[in-house]
Amino acid sequence: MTITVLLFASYADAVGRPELELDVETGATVRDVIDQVRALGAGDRLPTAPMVAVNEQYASRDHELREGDEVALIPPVAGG
Amino acid sequence: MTITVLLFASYADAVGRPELELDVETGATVRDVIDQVRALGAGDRLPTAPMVAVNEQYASRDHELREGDEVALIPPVAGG
Amino acid sequence: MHSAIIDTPIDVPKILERVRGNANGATVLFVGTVREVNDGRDVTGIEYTAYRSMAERELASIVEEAAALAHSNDIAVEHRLGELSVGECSVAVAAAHPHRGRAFDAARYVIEELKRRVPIWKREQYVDGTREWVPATSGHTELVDAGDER
Amino acid sequence: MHSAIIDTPIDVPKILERVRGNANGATVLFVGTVREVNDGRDVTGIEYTAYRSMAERELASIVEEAAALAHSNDIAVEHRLGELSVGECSVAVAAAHPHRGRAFDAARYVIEELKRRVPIWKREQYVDGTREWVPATSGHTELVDAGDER
Repeated sequence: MTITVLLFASYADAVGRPELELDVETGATVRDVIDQVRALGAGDRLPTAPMVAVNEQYASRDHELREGDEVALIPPVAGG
Repeated sequence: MTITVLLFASYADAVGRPELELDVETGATVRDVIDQVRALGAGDRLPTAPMVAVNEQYASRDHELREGDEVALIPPVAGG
Repeated sequence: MHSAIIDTPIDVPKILERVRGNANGATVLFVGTVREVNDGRDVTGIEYTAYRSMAERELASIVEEAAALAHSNDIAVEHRLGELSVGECSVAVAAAHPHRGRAFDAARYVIEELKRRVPIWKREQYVDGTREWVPATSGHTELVDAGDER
Repeated sequence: MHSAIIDTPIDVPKILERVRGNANGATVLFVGTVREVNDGRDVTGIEYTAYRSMAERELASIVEEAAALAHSNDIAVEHRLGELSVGECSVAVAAAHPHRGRAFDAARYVIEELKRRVPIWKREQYVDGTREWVPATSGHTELVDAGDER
């Protein structure tokens, strides 16, 4: 199934792009997406357990994904 | 010796004036001034131990007074 | 540092401007205004009076204490006296600091100590035409520290 | 209640106006501004970016939580994105309530949660022409919750 991955700030810089599509197997979790992203470009500069949001809600690494989900890897936030 | 007494807000209303001069004996304390003021007008409506300032500084009832001191009886403050 | 007891409307933007500084990342402002209802009674206005010279001295001391506490001189406070209508500003406190924790602490310290120590009194005017000192004094009640929280 | 992520300068007086009400005796405002020095480095400006749709959603949730906590709907927050110069306002929070304790609590809650949860990032521009994400990411360092206190 296809998952949209969003990258921001330093994570987008490391991977070299702000958005990508990934093919993952049915039953894949957030963890699988992180592993695939860390294999791209300088993706290994990302932490092994970044904060993640699925469809704009914070989610754990065990969160199981569905077709069309939007997975965002969230660098340490620094608003304010 | 002569002491100036300042009264404010509800205390001034109770005694009927905002300021008065009192003759007190040498060695008199804040407590003596309170007792004298409570004997005036409706002064007995004042508490027996109001907050007091001597020369613009909060003082205890045992504070010993000197000629010319300004003693203010301070109702519960309500600024803000 | 700035502290004042004034008889004219408080200029809130100016208070904020007084604590501005490029080293400060955080500014906290507290504004106290006259409420239309207090203790269930409809209020039309409040008259503030003070033991003015002592109030000025206490307010200056409080600002100095807050500055020492928060390690910042960018603290300002003004309290207004006289007749105020509902919605008008009676007090404004501003504190700025590089970091927000200190700015909050300084602003909070100033307003808490002001309410505890500064000799200012208020008399509420009610819709029914009566007036009363706040907190109300009655008979021989032992009047202790006001401690009203507004 | 009001929350917004905006691209234009924050109108602080308008934020204060949004929480005004004659039942409120206390208003607390927090303003965050760009500092000229951070971690010892001379800053000339900051670029703020966000995961905008999620940031809007999180900010709205935070304001609702603060309203429930403080029993007041008079809470407003705006965060600005884009390039800001030193001294410019990046965030403003206002909270009003009949009593000051709740107003302070609500304003503090909003800014603390915003800094903890809202997906906004900043890149500082330094006097020497370099730029860096804050906090700086380096090598394989495990990046945990920012928790920087400004």
